[in-house]
Amino acid sequence: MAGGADNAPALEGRRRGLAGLIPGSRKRSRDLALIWLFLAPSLAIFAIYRIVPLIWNAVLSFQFWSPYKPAEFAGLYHYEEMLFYDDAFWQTLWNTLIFMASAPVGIVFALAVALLVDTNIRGRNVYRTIFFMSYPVMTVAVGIIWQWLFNENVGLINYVLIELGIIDRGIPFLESFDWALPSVILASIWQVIGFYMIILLTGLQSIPPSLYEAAAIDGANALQRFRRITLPLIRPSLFLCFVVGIINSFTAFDLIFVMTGGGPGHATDLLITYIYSIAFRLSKFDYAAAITVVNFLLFLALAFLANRLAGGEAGAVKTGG
Amino acid sequence: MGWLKNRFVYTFGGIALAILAWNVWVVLNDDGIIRGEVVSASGAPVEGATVKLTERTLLVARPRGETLTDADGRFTFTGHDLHHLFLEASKEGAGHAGPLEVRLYFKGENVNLHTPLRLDGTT
Amino acid sequence: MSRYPHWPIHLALSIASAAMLVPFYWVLKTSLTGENIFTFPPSLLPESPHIFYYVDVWYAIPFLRYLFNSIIVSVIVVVANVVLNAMAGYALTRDFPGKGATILLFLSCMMIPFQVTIIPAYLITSEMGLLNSYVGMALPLASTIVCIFVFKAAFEAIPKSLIDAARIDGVPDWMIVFRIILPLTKPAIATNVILSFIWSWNSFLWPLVIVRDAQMQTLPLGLARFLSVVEDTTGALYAFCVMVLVPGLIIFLLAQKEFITGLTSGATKG
Amino acid sequence: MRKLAIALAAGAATLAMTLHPGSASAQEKKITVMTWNIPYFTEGFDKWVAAFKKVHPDFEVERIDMKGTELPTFYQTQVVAGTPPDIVDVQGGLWLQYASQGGLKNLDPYLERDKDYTDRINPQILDNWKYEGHHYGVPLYISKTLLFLNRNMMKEAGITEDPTSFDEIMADAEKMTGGENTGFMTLNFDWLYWPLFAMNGVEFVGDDGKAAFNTPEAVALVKRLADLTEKGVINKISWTGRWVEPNGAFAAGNVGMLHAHAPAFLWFKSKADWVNDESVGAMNMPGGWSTPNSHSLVLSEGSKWPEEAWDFMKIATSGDGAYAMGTGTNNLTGDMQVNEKLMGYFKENLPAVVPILETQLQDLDKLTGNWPFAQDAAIKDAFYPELQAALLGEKSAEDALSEAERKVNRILQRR
Repeated sequence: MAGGADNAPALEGRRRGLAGLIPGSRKRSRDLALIWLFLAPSLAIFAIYRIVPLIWNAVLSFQFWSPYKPAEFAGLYHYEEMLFYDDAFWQTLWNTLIFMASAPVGIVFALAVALLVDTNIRGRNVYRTIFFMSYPVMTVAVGIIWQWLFNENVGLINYVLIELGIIDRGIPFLESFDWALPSVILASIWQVIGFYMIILLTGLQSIPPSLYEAAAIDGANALQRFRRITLPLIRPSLFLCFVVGIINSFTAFDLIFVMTGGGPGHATDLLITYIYSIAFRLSKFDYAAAITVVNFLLFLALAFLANRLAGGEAGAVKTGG
Repeated sequence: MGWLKNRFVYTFGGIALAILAWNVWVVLNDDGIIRGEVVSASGAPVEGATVKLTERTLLVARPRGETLTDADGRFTFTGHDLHHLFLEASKEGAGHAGPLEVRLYFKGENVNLHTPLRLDGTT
Repeated sequence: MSRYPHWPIHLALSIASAAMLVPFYWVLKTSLTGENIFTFPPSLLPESPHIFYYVDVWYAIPFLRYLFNSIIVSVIVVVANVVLNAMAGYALTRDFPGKGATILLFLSCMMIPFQVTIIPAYLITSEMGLLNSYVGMALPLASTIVCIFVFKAAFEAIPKSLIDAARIDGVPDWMIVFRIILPLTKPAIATNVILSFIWSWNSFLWPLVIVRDAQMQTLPLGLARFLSVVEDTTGALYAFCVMVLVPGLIIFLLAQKEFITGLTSGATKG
Repeated sequence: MRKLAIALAAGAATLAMTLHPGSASAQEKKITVMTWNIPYFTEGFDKWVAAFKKVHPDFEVERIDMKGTELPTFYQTQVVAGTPPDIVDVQGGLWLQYASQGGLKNLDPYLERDKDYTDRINPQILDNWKYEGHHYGVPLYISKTLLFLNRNMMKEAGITEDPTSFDEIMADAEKMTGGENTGFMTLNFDWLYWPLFAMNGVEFVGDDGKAAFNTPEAVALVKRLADLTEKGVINKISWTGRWVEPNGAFAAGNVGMLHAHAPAFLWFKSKADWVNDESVGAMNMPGGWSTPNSHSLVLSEGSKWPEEAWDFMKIATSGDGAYAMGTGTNNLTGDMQVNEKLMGYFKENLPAVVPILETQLQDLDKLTGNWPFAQDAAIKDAFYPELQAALLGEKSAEDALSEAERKVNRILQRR
């Protein structure tokens, strides 16, 4: 997916993109050294803060260990516990899937907004700003704000619903088994929707207008143009949105931590909050590690599934051009 | 100097100016003086009433001072360092007034209370 | 698309915007009036607003200290992100053995939630002697994968002919970087600045575990700390929320022009 | 663009300069004390430090205060890194996990050695922190549950006698229910609701160490509670709220009885003008059952200065130090002599809390919900959601209790 016009002079030959533009690239080996040098700091950071911890978790998941005791081999004990005895694990897994499945709702809404602000109406930048404004809000604060909006007695949402005559008395949204998860999801969508919108807008703007013009000449109506041109061409952006949606199920940690603490019961526990409470509240780091490994594999599988649906564009996750 | 003319400079410069102005105002008005008056149920100034000053923060409430009114029924506290306080007045035989909540914009703000503490006449 | 009347679009967008803004309004209103948790219905307009909750908060916690700490950490993160992501993003535009594996590695890393890495990450940070320091707080966020791809896309979009032409004209390489490449990737830089700023400004759990000294706390920690003290005093709590949000929003609103163009116009139109 | 270049260069320079090595070596003479959400308790803490420095002038004392939700995370990370805070203030069953895994120092040798300290501490209270025959904590401040009565509502409903049994509580609650009013409410975090079960003869575990709560009596009780909740006699918040919500609802004045721990009183008193010692009655639950919710100080196994830390613990939990704790947080302590002095202080300064605090020293043999399970939190997590579902009518009592029994037994035998 390397872009740019490929009319390079012969001396830089096979290389693409910006290759060969930086001094000292005459020799292939020096070139490679430079590439790895450039990658090194980022790779080091990911190694320290992502890969090593993941390996640590993977090793731990086959052991009995706590901060106070030396490790002992446990075989598949924790995996057995998780898969066959831990109902809470299955519930939190289910909740996580629901949470991720709600991402498309947000994405569809964001796409609608993006299509609207992609027109040449006045004040489109103001709308864009408003829609993005909730994303920079600190998640802890989002939790606090929405906790009160959802409050049974003085919450704005209940007030509006009562005034509209939809309900007679306040619903304790965050304390109810049925409503707690949808409520948390709503708050989460509110926060992340601006981010989706911006990503999609990027994709929309990279579509050459000439394509639409050609389609219009061919007599395609708006819906046909959307299905034949817009959707296929914003697939990379949609893929990125899905990835953000998946990741959102662990960045929502702060939100759930503040709003419900996972309750009532495990109604709003996601895998990530469950792992956290097993590790730090129950001091079962070994068991938490096993769930972490499963969690990672699951998410990875979902990401690659999303990638396949997006047409294998993962390497070219792009937000510009 | 053209590079100075952008919205970043304007915004942060504006904020800095506002902070400066506010601090000058604070320095000029933070002697911690509270002036007020105690009157009887009928509205006459009361001499020798005890006025109690209580500090209030988000965490604590504790007594911070006491004074007596003068012949005109006026009282003055000086040198307080509070921003949220309560005043209560009482005099044997003339009753009780307050507590009156006083909130200030900064610690030790000088304040003249316009409404007097009116004793309720109970004994 | 100008064939359509604009007012339905405005109507739809206005309603949606209003819905998005309600929480902001609510937090601001409550910070000015307080909220009696026993009264129903809640008043929609602020009744006798005052700013004393802000005064209470100001004196209850060392706000400036927290703000200062947050700013330092964010500045480190933002600078590191722009530099390191640009480097990595550039490297990924090149062909080299192991490129596919590297990209795969980056994408997999995105799937590891930070919360589960706390203990090993803490041990490593401790080994590096960076506990309780600004750099220690900033390091995990010093390079972010999404932003690497933003740079990669931006670099790929620079027409190579432009640079070759400059080189043929005898323009020195450093000038090519500063005169051609940087201006063309300005939107990508703005994107990096804003996103990394948001992420570090809001980071909560990591500072929580590695900061021990009360003097090193950042704003989100202060907010959580404050939440526990005044769990029931909504006015003051919301006032603090506003105080925490405002610096971030100011930065965002000031930088959003470049950011929105950065993400939307794409590097091709630079 | 030169501007940008300069900015980048300056940024890189700052980055390089801030890359300095971290804090000094851990072997300095310092003990760290971590308190549980009492940031306002500063004067008293300074007194502790002053008293400690008289004994150990060359030591520094570091204080960390953490909220309950964050304290375990922070503590465990520090334990893994080998730098645990020496002394930790813990609530509920948290200490059990640490103690059962060998993370806390057994205090028996210290308690046996320092008899003059140990004799001051009420043994029944001290035994709250006993696990497998050893003591792991000393009481910092004590509290347990009691029944608050809204006398105004009782009067309106024509109730003149305080209830003396579970049935009477529920009957009175029913009388007070109507409109916005609900008759009864309880706190539910930790095991605070368990006295309701204990007074009906339900036991949590039997002598065989297995779950014993799945009995016909318990099923009938859960059904009854669920039914009363459905009818609004028991306020729903009882099973859903944390502590702000139920206490706030009681403060609103339309809940007849509240089963809560002692500190709740000052909280709702500060929220509502109608609360005083006449309008709110306080009594022990019929039968004397209550769940303690006391705080204790424990000593980390990884402490580098256990002797000095122990000295600090003694200062904080007895004599003048305990008195400072009591007056600073309006609680009683484990030191019985100090408690007498404290009661004098409260009679003088805060007479409204005296009747409440008096209950705190009664019926100390009827404590329940303080079982020394190594996996206390896991058991709570397994049990409460099931019970909650049954109480809110999401599940039948039979199903919920047998499900809970299965889960609890699984945890009890799991390693």
